[in-house]
Amino acid sequence: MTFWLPLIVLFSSLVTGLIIFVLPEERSRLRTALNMAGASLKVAGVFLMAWGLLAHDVVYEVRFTMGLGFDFLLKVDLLSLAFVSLSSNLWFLTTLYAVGYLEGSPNRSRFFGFFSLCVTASTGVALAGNLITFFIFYEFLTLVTYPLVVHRGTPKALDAGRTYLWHAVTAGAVLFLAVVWLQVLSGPFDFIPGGALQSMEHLSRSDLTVIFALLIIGLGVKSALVPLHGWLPTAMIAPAPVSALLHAVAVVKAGAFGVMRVIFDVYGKDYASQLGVLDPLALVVVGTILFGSLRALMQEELKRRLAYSTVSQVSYIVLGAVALGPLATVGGLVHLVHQGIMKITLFFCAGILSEFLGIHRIDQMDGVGRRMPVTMALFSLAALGMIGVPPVAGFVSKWHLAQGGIQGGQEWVVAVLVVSSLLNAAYFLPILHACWFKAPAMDFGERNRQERGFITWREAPWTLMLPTLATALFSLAAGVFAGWEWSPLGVAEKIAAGRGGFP
Amino acid sequence: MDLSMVMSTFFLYSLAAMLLVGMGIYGLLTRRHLLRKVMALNVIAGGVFLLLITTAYRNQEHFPDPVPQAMVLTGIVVAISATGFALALVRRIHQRMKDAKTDPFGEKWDRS
Amino acid sequence: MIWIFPVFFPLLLLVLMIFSPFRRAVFSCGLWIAPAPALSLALGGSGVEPAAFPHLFLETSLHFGSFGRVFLLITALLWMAAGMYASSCLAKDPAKIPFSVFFLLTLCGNLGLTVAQDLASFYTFFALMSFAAYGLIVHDKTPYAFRAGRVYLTMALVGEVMLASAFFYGGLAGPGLMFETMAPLLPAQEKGSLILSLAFAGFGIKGGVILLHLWLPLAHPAAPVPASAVLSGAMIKAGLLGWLQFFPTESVGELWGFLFVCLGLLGAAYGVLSGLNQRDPKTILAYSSVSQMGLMTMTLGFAMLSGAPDNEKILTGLMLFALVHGLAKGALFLGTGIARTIKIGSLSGRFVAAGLIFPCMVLAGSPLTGGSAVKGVMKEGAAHLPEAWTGFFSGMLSFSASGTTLLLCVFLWRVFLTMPQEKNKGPGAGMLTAWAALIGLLLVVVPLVREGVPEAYVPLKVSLNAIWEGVWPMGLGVFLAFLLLKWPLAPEGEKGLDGLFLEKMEQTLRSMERRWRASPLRDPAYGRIDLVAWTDRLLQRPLLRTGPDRIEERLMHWHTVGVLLVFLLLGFVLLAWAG
Amino acid sequence: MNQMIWVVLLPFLGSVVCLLVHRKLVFALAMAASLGTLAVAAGLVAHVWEHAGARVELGGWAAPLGIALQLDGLAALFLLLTAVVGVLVGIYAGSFFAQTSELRPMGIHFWPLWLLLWGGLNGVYLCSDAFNAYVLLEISTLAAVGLTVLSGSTASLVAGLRYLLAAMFGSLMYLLGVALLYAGTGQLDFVLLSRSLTPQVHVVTAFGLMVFGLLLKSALLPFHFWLPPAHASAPAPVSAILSALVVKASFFLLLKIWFVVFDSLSGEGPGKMPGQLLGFLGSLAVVWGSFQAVRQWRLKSLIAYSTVGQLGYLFFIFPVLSFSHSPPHEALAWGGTVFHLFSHGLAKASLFLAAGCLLRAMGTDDLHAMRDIAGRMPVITFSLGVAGVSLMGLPPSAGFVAKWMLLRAVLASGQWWWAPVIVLGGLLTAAYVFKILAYTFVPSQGDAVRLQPVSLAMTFVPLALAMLCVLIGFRADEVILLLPAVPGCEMSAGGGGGP
Repeated sequence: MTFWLPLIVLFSSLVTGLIIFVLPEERSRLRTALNMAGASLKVAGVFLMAWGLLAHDVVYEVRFTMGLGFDFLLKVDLLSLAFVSLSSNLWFLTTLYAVGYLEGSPNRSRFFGFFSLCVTASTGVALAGNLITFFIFYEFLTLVTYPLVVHRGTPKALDAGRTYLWHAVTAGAVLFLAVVWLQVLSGPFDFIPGGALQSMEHLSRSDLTVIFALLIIGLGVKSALVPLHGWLPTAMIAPAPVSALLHAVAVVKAGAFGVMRVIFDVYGKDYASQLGVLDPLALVVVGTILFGSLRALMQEELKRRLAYSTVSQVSYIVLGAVALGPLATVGGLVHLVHQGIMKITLFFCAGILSEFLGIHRIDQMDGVGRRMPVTMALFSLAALGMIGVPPVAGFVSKWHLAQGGIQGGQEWVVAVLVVSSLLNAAYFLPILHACWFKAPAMDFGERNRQERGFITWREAPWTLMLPTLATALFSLAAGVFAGWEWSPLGVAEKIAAGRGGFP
Repeated sequence: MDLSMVMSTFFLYSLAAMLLVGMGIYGLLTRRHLLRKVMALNVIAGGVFLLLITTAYRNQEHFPDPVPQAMVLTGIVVAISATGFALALVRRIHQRMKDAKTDPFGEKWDRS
Repeated sequence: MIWIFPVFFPLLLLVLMIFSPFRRAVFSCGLWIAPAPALSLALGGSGVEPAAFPHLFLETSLHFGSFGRVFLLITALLWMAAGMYASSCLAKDPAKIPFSVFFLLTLCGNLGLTVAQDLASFYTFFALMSFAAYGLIVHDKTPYAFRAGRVYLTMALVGEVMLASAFFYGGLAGPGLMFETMAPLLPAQEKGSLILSLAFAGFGIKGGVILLHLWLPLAHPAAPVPASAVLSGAMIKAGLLGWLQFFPTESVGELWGFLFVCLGLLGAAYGVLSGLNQRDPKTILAYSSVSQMGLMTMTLGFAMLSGAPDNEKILTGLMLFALVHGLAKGALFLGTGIARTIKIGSLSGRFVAAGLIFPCMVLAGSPLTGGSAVKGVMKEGAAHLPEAWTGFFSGMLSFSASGTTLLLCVFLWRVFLTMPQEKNKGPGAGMLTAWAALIGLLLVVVPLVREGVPEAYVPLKVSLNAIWEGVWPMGLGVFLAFLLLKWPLAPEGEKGLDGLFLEKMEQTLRSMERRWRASPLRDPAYGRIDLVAWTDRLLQRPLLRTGPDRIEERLMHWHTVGVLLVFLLLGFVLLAWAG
Repeated sequence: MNQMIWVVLLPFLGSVVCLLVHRKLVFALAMAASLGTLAVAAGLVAHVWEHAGARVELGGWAAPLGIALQLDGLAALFLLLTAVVGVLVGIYAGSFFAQTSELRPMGIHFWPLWLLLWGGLNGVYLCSDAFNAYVLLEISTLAAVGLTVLSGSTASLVAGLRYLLAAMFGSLMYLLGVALLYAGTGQLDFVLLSRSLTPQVHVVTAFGLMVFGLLLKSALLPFHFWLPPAHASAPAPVSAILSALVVKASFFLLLKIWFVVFDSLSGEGPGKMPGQLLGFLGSLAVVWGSFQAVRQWRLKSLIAYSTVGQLGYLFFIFPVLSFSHSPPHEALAWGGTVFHLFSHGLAKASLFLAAGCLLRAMGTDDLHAMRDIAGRMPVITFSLGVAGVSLMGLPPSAGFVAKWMLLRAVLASGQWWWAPVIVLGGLLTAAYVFKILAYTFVPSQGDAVRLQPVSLAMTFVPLALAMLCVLIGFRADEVILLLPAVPGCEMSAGGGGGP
């Protein structure tokens, strides 16, 4: 079972995806059933794995030796478990959402097929036990996301796809170079909590520094570090479930997760800071956090604003990896999950608004809180969480990040967080103000409105509401019950315990 | 025959072979008429075969080595069939494009 | 559970409101029932064990601590009155449901922060209260309310992040996040003064410390009457509670005490002076709150100056002050609202006038009222102060009483002016009940305190001297008020210092925003490496558009290939030969 | 070990039979011959797997006079690749040439020529002396040109003639080199030759002539002038064969010449700089070929130029292995090159066959016309995508394994300057692959071409090839284990930097 379980988790979506490809377009019930079955199987598998790992210390490992130092290795540790449970659960919800969202639109087989492959890739990224396996899935992710980005096939979508691809493929090439170079220098190695390279004293520091830079460039594109973030806002053209998945789970997270793997498990935080590579990265991260927020402030389109917000927020995760204090590690790890659930809620809501009310721009959102109070309440919850208002999950991340910064003597972290929180508030609060307190400027497409000012409360169908509700409540619960042993925070503390410095 | 004779004969033959090859290459590269190109190729082939034949009596003093002769014979067969094929193609092209006797790609190739 | 339930009872009602049958019921009864469990906790919860919830948030722990009980009492009482008032006065308001939502949310935050004993949960409730109160402030949706809301929210946010930073540091100071273990360690911290400054400013924004008070005179009047009552009576105290929790009064040192005293005094004076120039009675009340909060700040400063354990009496007085001020301010706000519905000069108008004058007298500390009890305790506490300060403190108390009287006289005058000339529909029963209840409480506050907090009780000295001491400042205040009312006060369009300052700030912000919008950052392409654009630009170069085709065409020629072949072959052979 | 003869003879026999029998029987017989050849080739691979190499002397004549067949790991892999691609292309061709009345007569000529070509290729892989290699190479060239002009269109005739002339020229240069060597040593057998060579002028000249003759035939830049026209104008199955197999045959011979015959020259000493020259030309080819591919608007020319670019990768093995005699990264370099051969062969065949399907369905191979192909021909699009992924060298595919090994070999040999080329080539490849794919996603707006039906075999053969290309990526171990049987490639198993 220790061999098969990771494979089941990986293949549950791969097989689903491949079957869905060949299904004819009109078999939508069967497709939905397949999708949900695959997603449930994956969630169940992940839970089983979590149970085995946490309760019984079972080591799940799948290794294929392919010769010449080429090991295909899937290995479950706590870090991968955190990411894989995030992606599997959110996949489940997003699939449900997408079923409702895309009802009646063309090319659904293709869409869901690639959707499943996308999740397979992100599962693989999570479970990868060494750099080369990680790279395989990382690139696979690029490939299967492209069809989702260009799904609509409009010139804009194609342009966005091209931008995405250019960024991702170039980054992949750089990453490839770095991975191969590292392996040439050090020989094959697996991820080891605390750093695999630490024990190899024959490696030259300058080589390792250059390789680190290359690795970060390669991973930084997906995690949208400024100035490599250009693709992310452009890719907003994709359908809402895709944006949700891109921003919350699969793509940006894969990048951030990769950075964590590199810093924690390849170099090791201590060794990396000895090498002096963390400081330049920290500079980039700070730039990204502030720049992303500033740009978000200027966007008039809802999804673009959210996209820039992602640019800024994902760098919190990286911030957790570069700030020296052990609490920052916890903060970064926990933000991996928290940002995911909060951002996916926001995108779900944005999707509902655009799909049912035709709202794309922020100035169209006046008074929409009366038309869809539940949706907007969930949106508000997630937005407040993003700002860092307790008890929503975002505060917990910021708390730990800031304290980690103080612990490590890097008090600029606090300053960055403060400025960034203010900027977050500056771009989220006007939206909340508009949707709750302003008079509706448009009639939200309701033809037979009897009198002005009277707006009926009608929400989107349950397939759209249920996932949104679930993620929103989860982001609340993740904050409220943060002290629980198995909350994201609790798990993050456990993960960090293996990775340097945490008592 | 003394050695110097052999050497100089061998040298002469080789020189002639090289000359033929050189002429052939020059012709192949510069002549634009397709027929001339085919002929140039044959000239190269002639040069190569000459060199091969030459080797036949360079190593053995009393009787010639049979292997190069066999090789040349085979080579000639190959060359003939290739030439025949090439000529057939040239003829076909000539039929299709009455005015063009040259290699149309030499100037431009419609890659649109 | 006994701690969780009272705090989250308002949220429970909020959840009920999702179901439409309950919605109306929650509005009409729920609003004033919501603080009831909290009230019973405050009254009867003296012996309840502290509760720790390690799984909840960052190890939440709920208890009264040293001061929480009084604050919970103030909060519950005021919110109860306000809830009752609101369900009556807003019954016809189309936006009553949103009001109830924000009311209940704010209430939950306000109740929670009084019993939260750890940094994280305190911050949580504090933030919940701050953000939800925005909904109360902008309830009227007038441009004035929106502006007030904007100013409030901006300042509240700044306060929140300051507090957050202070808490980030504070959380690392002690072994846990509990105030009682953390606070005493703060002054010794390496960054102690930074932490304390951040906390001072952060809570100061809520508590209306001078210069940080700018939102207060805007927001309190902008909100509907019941909301103003809780804003001014209960929520403003959250800042005070925060200071009390965060600053170890026994060990923080004289410097901080002196700072508190100075800023408090300044605030007290400034509040009075600015309030004189206002027309809206609610604004005047808001300034009065600024002034009173200044007094409380000063008192806290004196408590720090004297140090433990001498400051016990002062702190008790401070608690009493907070309680009395809360009730009186609540009564005044509610009364202002009621006065608007009653014809001037009618019998009920007279009753209303009497009902307004009484809280005013209490605030001014007139003898035989709660106000004088406060003063009594404080003066007793002042005896423990260093010699120089004792007289100063007592003197300041008297002078402030004059100022308060002056301001409240102007307030009464302004209320009188706003009362309608015609007969009106009159106030609802709920409004009157709430108001009456508050006044009643004020009347019995002294015996109440004797029962509830015996150690804070100072027997009222019914001596001529004592009465004189209470009366002369008031008399001075009334006299000044008479002088002043001859003056053409507050001409139309006059803005006051705060208004000017705010306007200047807004102008600056607007011009910053304009400059910001013109900045290169606005360009979507700014600051990113756009590989696509680069390659496109590269490929659009004339050379690259035709060049490759020309080269490729060349390479298709036999003789090009031939020349290359010959040269490469020669080169190859030479290289191979030369090695 | 008489199978070795059969793997050459069977296609030749099949070719003759196909020429003679009634046209209705041609396909069945040709498929029989193909499958037979595949079976024999598989048997040979199994033999190499179990017993390493083998050598057969035909008619019992010893080396200098008789003809000998030499089977080693590399040859076995080439045989396998040829057979697999051959059988699948055969299945495709059976359906392809049955489509219309114009194509049917071509089909009759296709089979004899193709089997002849196949026999020639197998012969090249197995032959052990320089002259027979020439003859067999010529046979395959002639057959390949015959296939190129199969459609009889003017463009294909012109392209075919050019191909013929260039290939003949290359062969003659090679033969000239052979003649020079024979004059110096009196030997023809590869192994015997390698033992008797000393660095002399005529030997070095022969080295140059043979190498450049073969470069001409394997279309390394700047000698690619015959390839794009020929590959683009031939019918789809033919293009697939030409691109996937024929150019590889001369490359195979080049490997043998370089690493077996001239091993003493190309190893430690003199081969160092020529290796760099070849590597340089290879990197030029990678960049220029891929760049030209990006500029094309016709699917088939695009794929043809892609071949020019991809062939460049094969030539990195020369510089990488020429710095030292038996370097630790030898296994990597060989593995990478062989994997690239495989992945490119399979992927390119898949691409050309898929292009054939599109051409059939749309009537044109203009990229602009490919609206909504992803929706209407999902299998074809998928094959295009998967094959493209392998070309790009992205996981999961054999192409990725190839790039991975090549890059490692390059870095391990210390010649880091090839690494950017490998990376850049991947990017350019991505650019043209996604240029194709992007157009398939454009939704049709009513003006879309009505698609002609495409048969099932034609639809699924490209997919099969593409999937093979992915799957073989997981079997790197076996390939690497087969390789040590290559003479001149006695490597330490494992190699590289790793255990």
